[in-house]
Amino acid sequence: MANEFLPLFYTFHFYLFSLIALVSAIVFVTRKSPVAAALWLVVVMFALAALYVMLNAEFVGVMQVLVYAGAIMVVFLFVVMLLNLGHPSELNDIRGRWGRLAAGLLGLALVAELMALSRGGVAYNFSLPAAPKAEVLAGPAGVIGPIAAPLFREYLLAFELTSVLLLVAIIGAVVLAKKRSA
Amino acid sequence: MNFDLSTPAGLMGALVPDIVLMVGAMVLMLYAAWRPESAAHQRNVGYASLVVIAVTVAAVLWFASRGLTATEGVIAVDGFRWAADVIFLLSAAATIAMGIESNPRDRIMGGESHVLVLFAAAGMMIMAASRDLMILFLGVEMMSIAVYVLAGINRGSIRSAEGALKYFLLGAFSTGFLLYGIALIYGATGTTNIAVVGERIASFALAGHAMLLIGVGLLLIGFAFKVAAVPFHMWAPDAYEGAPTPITAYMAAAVKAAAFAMFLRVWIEAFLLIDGAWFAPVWWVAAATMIVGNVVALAQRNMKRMLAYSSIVHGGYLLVAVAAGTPLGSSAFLFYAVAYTLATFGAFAVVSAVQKPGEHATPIADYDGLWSTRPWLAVGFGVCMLALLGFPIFGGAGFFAKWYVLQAALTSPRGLVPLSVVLVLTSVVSAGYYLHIVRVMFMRPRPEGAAEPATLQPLTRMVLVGSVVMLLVLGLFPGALAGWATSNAAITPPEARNPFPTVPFN
Amino acid sequence: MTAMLNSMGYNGWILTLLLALPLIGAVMLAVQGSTAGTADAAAKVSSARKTALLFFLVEAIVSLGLWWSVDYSSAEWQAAVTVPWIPAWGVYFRIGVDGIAVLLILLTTCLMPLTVLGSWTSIKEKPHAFYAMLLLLTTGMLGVFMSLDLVLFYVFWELMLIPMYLIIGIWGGQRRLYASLKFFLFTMLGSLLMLVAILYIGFKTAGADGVPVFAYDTLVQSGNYPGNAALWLFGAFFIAFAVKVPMWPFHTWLPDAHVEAPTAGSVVLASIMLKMGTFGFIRFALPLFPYAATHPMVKSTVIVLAVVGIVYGALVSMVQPDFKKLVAYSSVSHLGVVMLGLFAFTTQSVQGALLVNINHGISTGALFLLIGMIYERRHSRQIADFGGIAKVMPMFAVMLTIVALSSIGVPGTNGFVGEFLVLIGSFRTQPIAAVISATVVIFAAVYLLWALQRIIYNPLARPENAALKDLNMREVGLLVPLIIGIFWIGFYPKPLLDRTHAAATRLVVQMGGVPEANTTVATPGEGR
Amino acid sequence: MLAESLALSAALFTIGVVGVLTRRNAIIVFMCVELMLNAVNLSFVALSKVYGATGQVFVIFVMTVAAAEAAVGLAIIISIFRHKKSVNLQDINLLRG
Amino acid sequence: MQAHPLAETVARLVWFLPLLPLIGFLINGALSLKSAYVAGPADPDGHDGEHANHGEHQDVGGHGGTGHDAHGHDDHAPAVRHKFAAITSIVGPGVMVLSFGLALAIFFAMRGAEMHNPYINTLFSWMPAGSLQLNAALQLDALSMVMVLVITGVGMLIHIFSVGYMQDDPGYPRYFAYLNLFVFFMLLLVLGANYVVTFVGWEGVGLCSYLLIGFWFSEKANADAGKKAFIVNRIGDFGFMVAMFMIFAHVGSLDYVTIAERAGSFAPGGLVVTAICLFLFLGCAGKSAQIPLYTWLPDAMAGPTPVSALIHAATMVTAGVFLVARSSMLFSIAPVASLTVALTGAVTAIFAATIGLKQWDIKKVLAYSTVSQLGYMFVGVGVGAYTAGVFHLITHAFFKALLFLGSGSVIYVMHRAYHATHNHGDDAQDMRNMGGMKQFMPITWTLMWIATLAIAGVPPFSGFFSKDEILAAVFSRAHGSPLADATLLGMPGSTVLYLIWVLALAAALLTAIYMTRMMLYTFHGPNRTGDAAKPHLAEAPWVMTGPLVVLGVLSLAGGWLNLPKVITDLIPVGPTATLEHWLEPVVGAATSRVAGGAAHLSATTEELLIGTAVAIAIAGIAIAWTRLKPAALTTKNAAVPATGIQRVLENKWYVDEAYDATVVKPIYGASKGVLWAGVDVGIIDTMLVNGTAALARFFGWVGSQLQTGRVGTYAWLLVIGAVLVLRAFARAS
Repeated sequence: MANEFLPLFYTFHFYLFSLIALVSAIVFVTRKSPVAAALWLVVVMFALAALYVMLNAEFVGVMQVLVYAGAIMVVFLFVVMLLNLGHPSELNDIRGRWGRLAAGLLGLALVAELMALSRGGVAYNFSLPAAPKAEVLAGPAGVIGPIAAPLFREYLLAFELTSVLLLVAIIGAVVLAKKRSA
Repeated sequence: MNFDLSTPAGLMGALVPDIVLMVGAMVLMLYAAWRPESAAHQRNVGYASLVVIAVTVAAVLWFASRGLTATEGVIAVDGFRWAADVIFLLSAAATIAMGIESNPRDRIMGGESHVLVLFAAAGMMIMAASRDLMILFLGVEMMSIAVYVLAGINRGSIRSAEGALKYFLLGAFSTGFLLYGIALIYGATGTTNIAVVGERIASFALAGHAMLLIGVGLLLIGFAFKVAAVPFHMWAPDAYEGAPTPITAYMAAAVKAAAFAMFLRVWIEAFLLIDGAWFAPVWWVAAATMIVGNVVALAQRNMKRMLAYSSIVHGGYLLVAVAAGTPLGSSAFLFYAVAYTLATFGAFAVVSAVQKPGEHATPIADYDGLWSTRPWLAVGFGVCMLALLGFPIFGGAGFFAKWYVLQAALTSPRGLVPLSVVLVLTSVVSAGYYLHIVRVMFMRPRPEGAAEPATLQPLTRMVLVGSVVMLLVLGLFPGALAGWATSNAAITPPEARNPFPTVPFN
Repeated sequence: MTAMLNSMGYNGWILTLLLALPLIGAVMLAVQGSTAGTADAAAKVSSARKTALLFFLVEAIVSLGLWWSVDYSSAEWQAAVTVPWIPAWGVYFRIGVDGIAVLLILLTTCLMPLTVLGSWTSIKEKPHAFYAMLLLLTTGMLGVFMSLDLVLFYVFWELMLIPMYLIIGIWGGQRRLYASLKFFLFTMLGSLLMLVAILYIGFKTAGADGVPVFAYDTLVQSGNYPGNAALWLFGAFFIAFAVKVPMWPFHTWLPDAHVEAPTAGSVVLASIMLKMGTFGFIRFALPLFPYAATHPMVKSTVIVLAVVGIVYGALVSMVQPDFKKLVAYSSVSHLGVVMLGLFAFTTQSVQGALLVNINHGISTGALFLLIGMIYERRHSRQIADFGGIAKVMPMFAVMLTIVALSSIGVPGTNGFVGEFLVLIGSFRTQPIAAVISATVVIFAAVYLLWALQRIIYNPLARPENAALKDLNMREVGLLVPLIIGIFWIGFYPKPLLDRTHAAATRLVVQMGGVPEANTTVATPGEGR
Repeated sequence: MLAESLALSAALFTIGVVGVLTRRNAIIVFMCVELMLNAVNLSFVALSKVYGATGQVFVIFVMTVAAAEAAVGLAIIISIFRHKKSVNLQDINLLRG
Repeated sequence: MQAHPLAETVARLVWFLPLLPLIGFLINGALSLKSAYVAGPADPDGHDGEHANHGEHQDVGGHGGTGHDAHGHDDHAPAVRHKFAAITSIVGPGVMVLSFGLALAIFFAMRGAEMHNPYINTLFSWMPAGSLQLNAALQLDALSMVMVLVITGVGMLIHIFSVGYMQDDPGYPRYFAYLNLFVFFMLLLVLGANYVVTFVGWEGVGLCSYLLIGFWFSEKANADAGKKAFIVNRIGDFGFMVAMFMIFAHVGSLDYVTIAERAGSFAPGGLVVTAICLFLFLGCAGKSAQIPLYTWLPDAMAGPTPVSALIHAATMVTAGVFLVARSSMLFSIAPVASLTVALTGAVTAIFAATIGLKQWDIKKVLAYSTVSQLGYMFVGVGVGAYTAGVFHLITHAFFKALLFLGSGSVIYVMHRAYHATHNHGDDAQDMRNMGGMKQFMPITWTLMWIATLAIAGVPPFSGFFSKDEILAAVFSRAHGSPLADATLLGMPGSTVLYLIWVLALAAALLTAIYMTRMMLYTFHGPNRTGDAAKPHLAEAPWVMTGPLVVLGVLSLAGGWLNLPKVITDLIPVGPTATLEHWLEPVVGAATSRVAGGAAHLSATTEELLIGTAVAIAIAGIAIAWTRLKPAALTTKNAAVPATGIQRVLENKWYVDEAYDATVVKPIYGASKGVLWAGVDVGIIDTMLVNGTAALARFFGWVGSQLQTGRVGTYAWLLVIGAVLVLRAFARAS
């Protein structure tokens, strides 16, 4: 999907999903119930997935729905259920008014500083002699191809490291969560 | 030999020590899971882990001795990396050695703890090696996740679980900052390769670029969290206190060293030219770390917490070396890391010995009059304390470590005399708690009916004796270590390449 | 004598030997201590003190050769040794002596056996460790006097700290924990600032290869630091040394440390360690930063602090109920005299200051030994607990009187010679300060004679004092060398003055003063 | 749309931070951290329009890391829940000082 | 340099003069270390019993027969006489005899030699430091020779007297050790060839004085008195030292000979030389007990009486006079300083004399008399009559030594009597307890009267000549001399000189009165010792009386040393102005410089002056003789407290109390309250040192309180830190 031929439609939807993401995020942090919060977070993720697609990152968008919303958040919900934390009455876990106000102000300061990043913008077109060759830049055609190229060439090491990382996480989770044998 | 990192073979070649360690760790993981938990099995896995480390160390040393180089790429092949690797691996070995003996006491019967130490070490090695922010991030995560688990590995202890939770939550939180920083740096420079970032900052005059600077700021926050710099340090005392003692030592020494290794590499290779932006924040963070860490340490009544604050403080001292931002700073770091690691493991070996079985708390009062019952234990601990204090001769290499940092600070073109003064003045404050330990051990009587500390077990004793002897020898003859640190400090600062025509984007 | 020593190559090995001997002794004691696990306490004490005494005696005897072997008029460092230590950092093991150092070294080596004798029966706990600490301390102190490399100097300087900290903290009195920590922190505060300054000048002087220079001679010759930097650097050295001296108002660690330390600790502290401060000024702070040292602001500040210290120390000393504290404050006063002499920058005052250094070492050391002797008998240092004990301890009374008179500065004793030279020399450049300081002759008499009266004179009112035993042979024997020193320097200080003349003149010249040959110079009479 | 994406990313990141500051439930705090990571991912994706697909690769890595963290993090939360029967962070303050 | 004429004579052994007493000191000192106190396990003095209590039954001056336990009744105590007493009795006085003999030999050698320059005997280089080249050197000239003769001569007599007086004291060798040491230092003082050697002696005699005053140290008052003497002397020594500093700074040397050569470079009457002289005089005032530093001398009577005679009458206290004479080359060009010296001397003379009027302790009377007479000597040297001052010094040494030794005899006898009758309540030194001693001690009585007439200035006794010469000098300088032209305290010099003259005359009158009073109360009238003790009163042994006789002869005939021309013109009894001629090479130039253009007094004037002085002396004696009624006296214990001016005088004008309130207490209080408790403990230690430590600990506590253990807090701090860090970066962009 590109914005060349349907600019208004594109822009409208971009802002729409942005708004959904933003509002859902706010609702997410203000929900008392963990289950509700988790579900609102899923909404944020869906909206982001839509934005990814609109930003020409279709594969990532799909992964977002499959892995993030589909797997990771399910695990969250699962744990919430497992620990039986669902009852809102015992989970009034949001800070008081002053705490929220202060947090909001701190958040405003933070976002103001982060917004400074827009001042410079992305102004340069970097190209270097050692930059990837033409066919690499062009890459295989299709949706996955452009991702696969860097993933298995430049970031092969990173890719392999993620596998080790997951392994570590698995051992860790198992070690921590299993019942004591002794 | 020159590795061509653009080929998988070259990359693998350059990563042989890391691969050795990771593969070894994986094999051991299977071995650990092979049999039911038991003290004996735990011990066997531990010994096997030591063997893996030994092999890895051999590989590292072999690589280090070959004067290898590599093309530009995602990892560095240089002396700094090998030097840092040696520190991590020796720390891991000491941790495992102490763990083999203290785990049964803490009722940690699984061999997985040793495996996780190995994985964490692998993550550290990646951190020290990476020249790409993404690789760096994955290295950090590999180390962090392993250490999160290690912090909470004593499942029977609520303190351990609590420490792990705090460490994890805040760690994940800070990871967000770190990652955002990487994203913005990528956004500003179009690359995640550290060297290329540095070059592009030089070539394209990005010193005032807002996105870059915000990115660097976020990255600094992430790093500061990992090195437990004030005010991002709050996790450290709790996590250190909760973790099993050998793991605490590991966190205090190796995790910190790894964080600084990446900190220095990134800072020198990528951001040296924007020192105008980061100098003031780093200066203040360093000063705050030294002051707050030292002052709060004065109030501690628990040995592990005291050492946690002490570790925060030493992070502050090393931040001075970072602020110096010179190759001398990185060699000072290497020297310091060695001395600090030795002192830390020496100290925690004693803590581990004095710690009462079944009890998690380590009140300083347990050390009252230690000299009268265990003179050599007290002397060893005293040496470690003085080393941490940075005292010559009696504190061994600790003095020259501080000396080296001061040297880096005073020769820095950035004018760090005031920070050096802060360093020495806060060192005086640190005497308040290090010497307190000395006086508790030597000058107070042993309380009536105080339990005799258990005899040091052989591996722990080896760690203690080894650390102390090394400290003292290096304190008398620091030349070799200094030479090693100097020759391995060659993190190359960036230089501008021919700027390419800039084309306005979009 | 000189020829004989030269034929032995004495100057080549003596300094190294002096540094090594106590270390060997300390190691031997450590070994002895850890192997003597089952021996009974008395046997341990006996073996430890004998070993320590042996080492200290050998050290003292060996060191005596320096008296003859050294060419005191030479501008070169004597008995110098240079060995690379950490050449990459420009750090060398450089040692050597001049007249000033030799006297202080001899004071140290000769006093140490006496401190062992002084602790002969009073140290019962962990004797091996105690004497090992004393030996380590000796190496540190001697090293400070010999170092010609600033880093080496710093290392030795700090080396002294820990043994003394432990000596006070382990074998000290009631408030030993407080006192020892205070001692440590005061000293460390000063010395760490000095460390920064040492590094700074080392790097400022670095050659083209970037290797810093810490060689004393090079630093002194190239000592051109921009005005403000020189002042700051001098300030860093000043604090380090002023704490050690101790100058007012950096002195409050001293009374506590002195009072709480065991006898040997007090003696070493007063007699030798305080000299480190003044020695530091003479050897390092002044020659390295002549601009700063002669800067009117600095000079007047130091002189004012010295004078305040002199009078203040004496007055506060007067009202002390604790004899050790009294002596401690009197040290503040005496060392103020030394500082006045140094900063007056005349030949007489500097030579006098050097002599006061030695004298204070002898007199105050003897005073602390004497206090230790009665403390051992009576377990009190409160002046009010005594009175009239000259009746039962006549020998003690005689010794105390002689030593007190020396401390007061009665002519014929060493105290007079030093003080007189300082004051007469200082008067030439700092007349007002010298006149105010001269009141010390009054106040010293007040506080010491009053104490003397309340301890050895007056009615023997307390029955527990009536049973006190007089000094035994060991105690008398260990005091006799000090008494001899008191009178020898009092009546014939020329050998000492001759030995310090060249060094003192060098210092005066460095400070922009007029060199004075050892002859009477006809100075023009006073104007209208 | 780059600037808008980056701004949205910053806003979401900040909301995540504010969430961490205001919530006391360990799991929700952790979810807020996930939101922060998602915000960063949006930046990467947006930047990938400028610099090519590499940014998208990063997102995949981040997702992996998030998954790994989730596994370990939830295990830790379960572990503390076993001891305290609560995941309220206000109650978890045995270690302090 | 041409050899000095004395170099080949016995004078080259001059260093034996001090060495002999030093040897005596060493021997006696060694003997004394073998303590007599070892006799018992516990202190023999601290418990009940006769001997033990001898301290308490006497007041401040109490001692007298401390040693006189040899009467066989102290059976409970071991023999107290020191076991080496015999050796001491030989060595102690023996070295003095030898020394005196040597002094005589040197004296005769000097008389035979043609001497223009002092003979300098350099022993060794003492303090060589740059341009300061101090030698341990002795200087033999007319002045030091005179002093040596007085010291060794009178000293020898007093040593001999002491053998009787102190023999049975347990500290007998210690006593002689101190005494010998004193003589050593005193000889050093007068023989020193530079100020510093003199200063050694100067301080040394002070030290011995301290030791001897506190000889019976078990008595707090005695120890106090010794300490007071030393400290007050030190105040003077401070002045002496400052004077030396100034001399060195301006002259470049401290040798007398060199200073004399270079003194010409000072501007006459200049500020510097005046300051030098005034500081020197501060030293003299301390040593010679002048206002304002005289207070130690009366207290010094706590020492044994021979000590009072030797140190606090004949020798040490005159060192100040000697020093002024020695420094005449400086004083003579500092008229203001000279006038100050003279005026201080005159005021002291009259002031002390007033106090002497009302003292009951026989030694106190003599002590104030000494202060007064020292004032006289300072009047002499102050007005530039150096010979007169030294002359009075010599005669005073004779008659005051005699007075002290005589009173010592009386006290000895009194004490012996009280001791024999186990009377511990009465004071053996109080004149109210004496009376009528003439009948028991006729020899002493006679000799004491000779001395009294001498001190009162009755011709032909020695004091008459010396005192008269001083008065004449004051009078003659009042016109035309540089002194008369100078201004002191806004008064012209001549006025000051006349004032001095009047004061001196008044002092002479008072002297005559109080001395007669003392004689009357002690020797005349009825005896008040008590019936029990009376039978025990008898003349002291010959070893004590013998020296008295010798001194009596000297007091009687001492005036012949320096007969004034006006007398010899009148009655040719002997050589004129012997002493003046003798001292001419030393002080002649200075004397004539001070005299300046002052006209010599005419014979008539001089005769008139002499007549006045004699009349006043006789008037004084007559007043006392007629007004005082010894028969009406009650014993000390029965005396009613005095009132009014009498009480003020009895309490010595409350000067001690005033000093205590204005100097001693404030300094002590300020040192303790302000400096120690306030500055040291309060500000430096508590506030700065411990305060900093406490502050650090406090912040540490605050920090550890922030470490709440709650993740929320940590996250908050983290974010705050993040916002701050990002702010720095955002600003940099």
